[in-house]
Amino acid sequence: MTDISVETRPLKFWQGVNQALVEEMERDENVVLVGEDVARPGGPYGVTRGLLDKFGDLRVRDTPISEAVLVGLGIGGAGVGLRPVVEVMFFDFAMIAMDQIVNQAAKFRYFSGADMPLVIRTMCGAGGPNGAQHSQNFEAWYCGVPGLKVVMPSNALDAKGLLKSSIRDNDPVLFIETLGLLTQRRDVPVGEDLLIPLGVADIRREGSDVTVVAIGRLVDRALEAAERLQEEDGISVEVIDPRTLSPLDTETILESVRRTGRLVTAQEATAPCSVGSELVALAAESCLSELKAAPIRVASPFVNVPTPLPLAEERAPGVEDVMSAVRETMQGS
Amino acid sequence: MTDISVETRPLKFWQGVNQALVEEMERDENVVLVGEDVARPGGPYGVTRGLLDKFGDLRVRDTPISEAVLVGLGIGGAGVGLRPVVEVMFFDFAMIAMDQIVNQAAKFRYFSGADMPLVIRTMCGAGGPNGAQHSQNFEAWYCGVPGLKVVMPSNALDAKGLLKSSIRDNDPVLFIETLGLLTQRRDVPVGEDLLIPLGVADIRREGSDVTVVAIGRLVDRALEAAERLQEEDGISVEVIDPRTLSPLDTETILESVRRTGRLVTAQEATAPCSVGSELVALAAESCLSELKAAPIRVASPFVNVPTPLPLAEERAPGVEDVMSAVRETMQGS
Amino acid sequence: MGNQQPLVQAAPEAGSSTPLDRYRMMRLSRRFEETMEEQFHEGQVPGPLHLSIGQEAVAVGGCCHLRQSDAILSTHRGHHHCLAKGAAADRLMAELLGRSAGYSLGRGGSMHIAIPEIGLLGTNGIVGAGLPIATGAAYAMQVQKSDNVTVCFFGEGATGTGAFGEALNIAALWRLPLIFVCENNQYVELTPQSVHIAGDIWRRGESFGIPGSRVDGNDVEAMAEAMETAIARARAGDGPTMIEALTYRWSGHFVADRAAYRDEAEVQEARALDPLISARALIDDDVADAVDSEIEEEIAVALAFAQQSPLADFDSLSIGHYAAS
Amino acid sequence: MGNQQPLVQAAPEAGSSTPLDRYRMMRLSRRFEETMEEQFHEGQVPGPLHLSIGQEAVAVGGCCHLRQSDAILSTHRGHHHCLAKGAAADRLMAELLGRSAGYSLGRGGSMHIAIPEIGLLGTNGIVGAGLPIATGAAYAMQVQKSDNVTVCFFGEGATGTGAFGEALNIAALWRLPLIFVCENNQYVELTPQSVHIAGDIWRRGESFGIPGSRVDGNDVEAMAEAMETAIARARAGDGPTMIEALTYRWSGHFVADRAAYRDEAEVQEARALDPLISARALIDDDVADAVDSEIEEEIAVALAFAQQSPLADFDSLSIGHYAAS
Ligand SMILES: Cc1ncc(C[n+]2csc(CCOP(=O)(O)OP(=O)(O)O)c2C)c(N)n1
Ligand SMILES: Cc1ncc(C[n+]2csc(CCOP(=O)(O)OP(=O)(O)O)c2C)c(N)n1
Ligand SMILES: [Mg+2]
Ligand SMILES: [Mg+2]
Repeated sequence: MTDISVETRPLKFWQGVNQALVEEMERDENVVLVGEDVARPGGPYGVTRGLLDKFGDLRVRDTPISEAVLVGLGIGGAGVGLRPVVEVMFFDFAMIAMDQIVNQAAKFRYFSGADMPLVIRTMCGAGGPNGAQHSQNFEAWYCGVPGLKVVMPSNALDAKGLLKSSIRDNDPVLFIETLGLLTQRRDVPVGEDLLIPLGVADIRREGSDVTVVAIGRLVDRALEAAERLQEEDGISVEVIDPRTLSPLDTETILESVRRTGRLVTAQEATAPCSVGSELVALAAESCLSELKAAPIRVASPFVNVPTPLPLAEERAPGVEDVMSAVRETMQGS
Repeated sequence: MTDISVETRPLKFWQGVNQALVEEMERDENVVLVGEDVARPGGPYGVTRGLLDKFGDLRVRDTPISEAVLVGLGIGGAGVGLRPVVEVMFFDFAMIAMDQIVNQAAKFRYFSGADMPLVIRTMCGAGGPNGAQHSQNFEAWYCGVPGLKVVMPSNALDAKGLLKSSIRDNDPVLFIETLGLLTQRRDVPVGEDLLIPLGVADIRREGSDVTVVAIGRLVDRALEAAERLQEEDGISVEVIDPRTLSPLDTETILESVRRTGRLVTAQEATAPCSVGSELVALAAESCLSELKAAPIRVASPFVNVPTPLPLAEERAPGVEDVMSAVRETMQGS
Repeated sequence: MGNQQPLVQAAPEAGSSTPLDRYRMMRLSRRFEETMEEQFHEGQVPGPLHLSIGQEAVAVGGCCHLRQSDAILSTHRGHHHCLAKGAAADRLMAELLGRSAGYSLGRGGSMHIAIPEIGLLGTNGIVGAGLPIATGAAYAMQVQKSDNVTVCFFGEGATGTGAFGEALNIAALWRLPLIFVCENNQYVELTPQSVHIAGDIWRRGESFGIPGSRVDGNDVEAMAEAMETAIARARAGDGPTMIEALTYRWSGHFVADRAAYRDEAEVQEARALDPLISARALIDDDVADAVDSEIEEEIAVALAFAQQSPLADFDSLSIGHYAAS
Repeated sequence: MGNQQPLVQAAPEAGSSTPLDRYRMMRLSRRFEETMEEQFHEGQVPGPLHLSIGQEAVAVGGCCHLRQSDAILSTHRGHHHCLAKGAAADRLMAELLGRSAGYSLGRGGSMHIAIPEIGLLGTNGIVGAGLPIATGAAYAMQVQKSDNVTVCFFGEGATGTGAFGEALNIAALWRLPLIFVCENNQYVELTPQSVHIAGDIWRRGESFGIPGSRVDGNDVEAMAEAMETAIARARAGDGPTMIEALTYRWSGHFVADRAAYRDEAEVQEARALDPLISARALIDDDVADAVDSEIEEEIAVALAFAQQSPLADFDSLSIGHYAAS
């Protein structure tokens, strides 16, 4: 739970990202931003607007459609002293650069002992009518890669604070933004160097009956579900956002599961071999005897993302899905 | 458990693959094989030796080092009537073709309603002194992809029977061979059109105390562990090899877990978001109340694969690791 | 799905195309897209819509000498390719409107059309992804010892992808019956091509031994002629050809993009070179007028067909991931 | 790890290299690899060993005019590049022998050497993977407004990868200080280059506006001269150059490959063009003899150093995945 006693201002998620970039680029001239449409157009969704004017076209640079070289720009750049931020437009496209991410960036320190201060920003999820090749959630893939950090903010505050920390981090960070959250709002402290540490989960809501571990777009939905379950059923739900998916803050998560004895995970990705699988597996391995009910994974069904937005939204898990999973765990024993 | 009452002959894993290719290419002239070093050299590890001579250089073709186009050869080929088998030399290199596998091959039927009879063969694991970029186990990534089938044989018999079925299958199949198993031997029926159905797990050994679900290289190790546990501790271990990782035969696996009440998973991949995670999550979700002990994932530690073979072998889980996990579940409650 | 019978067969007979056929197809494509644009603004298109208005000559000239058994690969901006290769306007419309009579049951939308039975191996949401697949189709034709050919359409932006170079090399090395058609419409999403491309695209094949040329992509006859040569070369087993077709993207990157990043004068200049004008000039006015009204009728029928089809529903999402077993 | 002080600094001062320096480095590389080959056959090399014997002139000519602050990217076959850029022979040997004094604590072996403090951004197990990284290093040098340059070494096989075309385009577009050195040793793993490459590699940059040339890669002076021009061009901000260096892979793909797929006559012919012979011809015999014995001494010291270092152990596997926090 983030305790905010200073002056705050509501901020949108995309603004959080934008401010983080501006602040870090002002602070350190080695920070650069490269990507398709990031400079002149200010980002396909306007996330990077204004940066070109502030920092010039060497430090903010539009690239051709060359995803492998794009990530390579970051690796080679970091190798000779920059702290590059690379934008891969959609998470789906990161596949094209996957060797660079997994086999090159993530292993550089292991081979050389040297820093690899690289941030790869990308956009995931079925938040637009973009269809089966532009809406996927592949965060789990990267959680199995030693040497890589995986960060997935669920709100404006974390987007800003985690991105700033990621840029200052000396390891390669895959920073996953969520299309469906770009206009999400949250209060952010004003005039503060907002740094949220990587690897630390956030207990967004305290509760005693069930632990819901939600990521990305499902965090706000889980919070809403928690409110409604409190009101409607008197169920006290704890909502945890890991924020960093690798390395995972298992301590905070498992402590909560032990306390409540019940676990629901919530994500936009499909279930097989996902972050939800990992969370449930960790709980089953570590605190089986404390579990009062079978854990439940709330996830998208194992089908492609359809193009029509209403269908895509229907496919993604919602507040109701989280609520019924929680209710089910309250019944189970 | 495969019941073999016909005449059998011991076969090596690589020979199983080779025979499957020969038999299917003889049976159907639409079956072709493309890949780096598959034709003249007969495969980097000799797996495809003899095929060029039998089938000529159009149907058995060496390609340049162009992994994306390599998989594209299979997709486009299947699109106009072939049944291509594409060899991606090492599983690690499949990353370079990942868009073609995940976004193209796997989604073709969803978009078009048409068949996509494509097999992508590749070689995984730390079975040679090849180091951090040639030894990885990424099977879990592909299990989250609707439209794709993922097959991972653990022995010569399955290699042959599953590959033949994969070639005749009308969906894209990622067929994962294991470097450390190339000379594994198992008896194979002679003179029979050996077809092992996809999607069906194999109970390799029956037992009543603990279910061990092992994949790839860990299956033989689990079998050995089971024998020794029976002898040394009197523990009765059931060993299941899913063989197909997607779609997974959850029925067979969960039935066994319900019966024994104990689950150990065993794989060469690292643990986070892996097939082991999925299996434990499924068990926890579906039969928590029947679990007598916390499940345990046996997996490689979360570190890169080192180049020196002795270290790589030390990193991969062995018979002893499976044995101690089983013993631990027998103690747990 | 794609294996149902097309309901309105709009494509001319392959191989025997005349200027009239070409004008007809260009007009169909134009009116198809204008209609879709209207539908979009009425909120009836539940997906992204990348219009090829102004680029019709490339697709029509690119496909008019193809057989049904020849293959093409298209892009995210591919309605004109689909129609020119023989996709049914009504089912295509249904797909764009998210209706269950669409080629992907209304779930795929405009970037995910694949109709293998007419040789359309896919529009694509991934820039450059058609290039490897085209290589595979051409390889298969070689294995099959047919004289079919494959045409790969791609934007100038796609020449920045790795797949492009890989495909050029293999196509040349194996003398594949593959024609690379770069549809250079001057823009790559939200930036001009100068942000993306060094040097000359039409010369990209040279060092591989692939002949290349630059064609006026607004002149359907020029395009058809260049294709005729390339197709003949490919059918004869003489290997690939590279054609860069210069044209212009009249609309924004997608319908909702107002393209404020470019000069209105530039757009006006390009519009004056409307490929339909020169195509129409080759046929009698009253014949053309008749074609125009036929097309209006076809479009109206197609739209009515699409609108009558039910919207794709949630249950349909689980269809077609795996072969029925 | 890589940030420790090198123990034997074998590289000549950058920028002031003479024929003697070049011969010295080639001889070091040759003897280094011969020694590693022996060690391999004695079972002391716990990883794959891809020898560059016969190709020394490419690396030495390629690096002799570089500064420490210039960057290079190497390949799976990269001992000669590492040494020529200033890697310490003893730590490199230790790495190949799997010893903890190695650059990656003996865990990485010969395909995974990266020593950023001397500008070596990596040998690589993935063919073509150095090309994107080289592009990044060259971009960074441009951002930093230094006049440093990046040299990317790659085999002719790597020209089949997508990364190659992507890198050419960006390098030309951005006028990056990047020199592409294709080390064409005629073989790509187990097949001749004719299985892999269409047309002319040295011309691959032409259509992007990148000047290219083909150089005798067995002639270190020719190589050094071509590089001097390319480096000057890059330092002046005039952009990339492509150099195809023709040479020959004396050994099999890796030490255990007997290369039965090629003619012994061909190998003998190539060996007659031993690059060390022409390099040695430029200096006095007795000077060369003295160098040779110095190198023997250096190699002996390096080997002793490596052998004294303990084998990498299991505990070391967990080191260096993340920054110490
Ligand atoms: C691999 C990949 N990278 C980026 C994108 C985002 N994107 C979609 S269309 C487009 C521009 C394509 O330009 P061009 O190839 O010229 O085709 P045009 O849109 O002009 O028809 C981009 C960058 C994508 N779809 N795929
Ligand atoms: C992406 C990728 N594909 C395939 C391989 C397997 N492989 C290793 S070396 C090699 C041949 C490389 O040939 P070339 O580039 O000419 O370099 P050389 O070995 O001749 O030095 C291949 C195919 C690989 N390491 N990476
Ligand atoms: Mg364009
Ligand atoms: Mg070579």
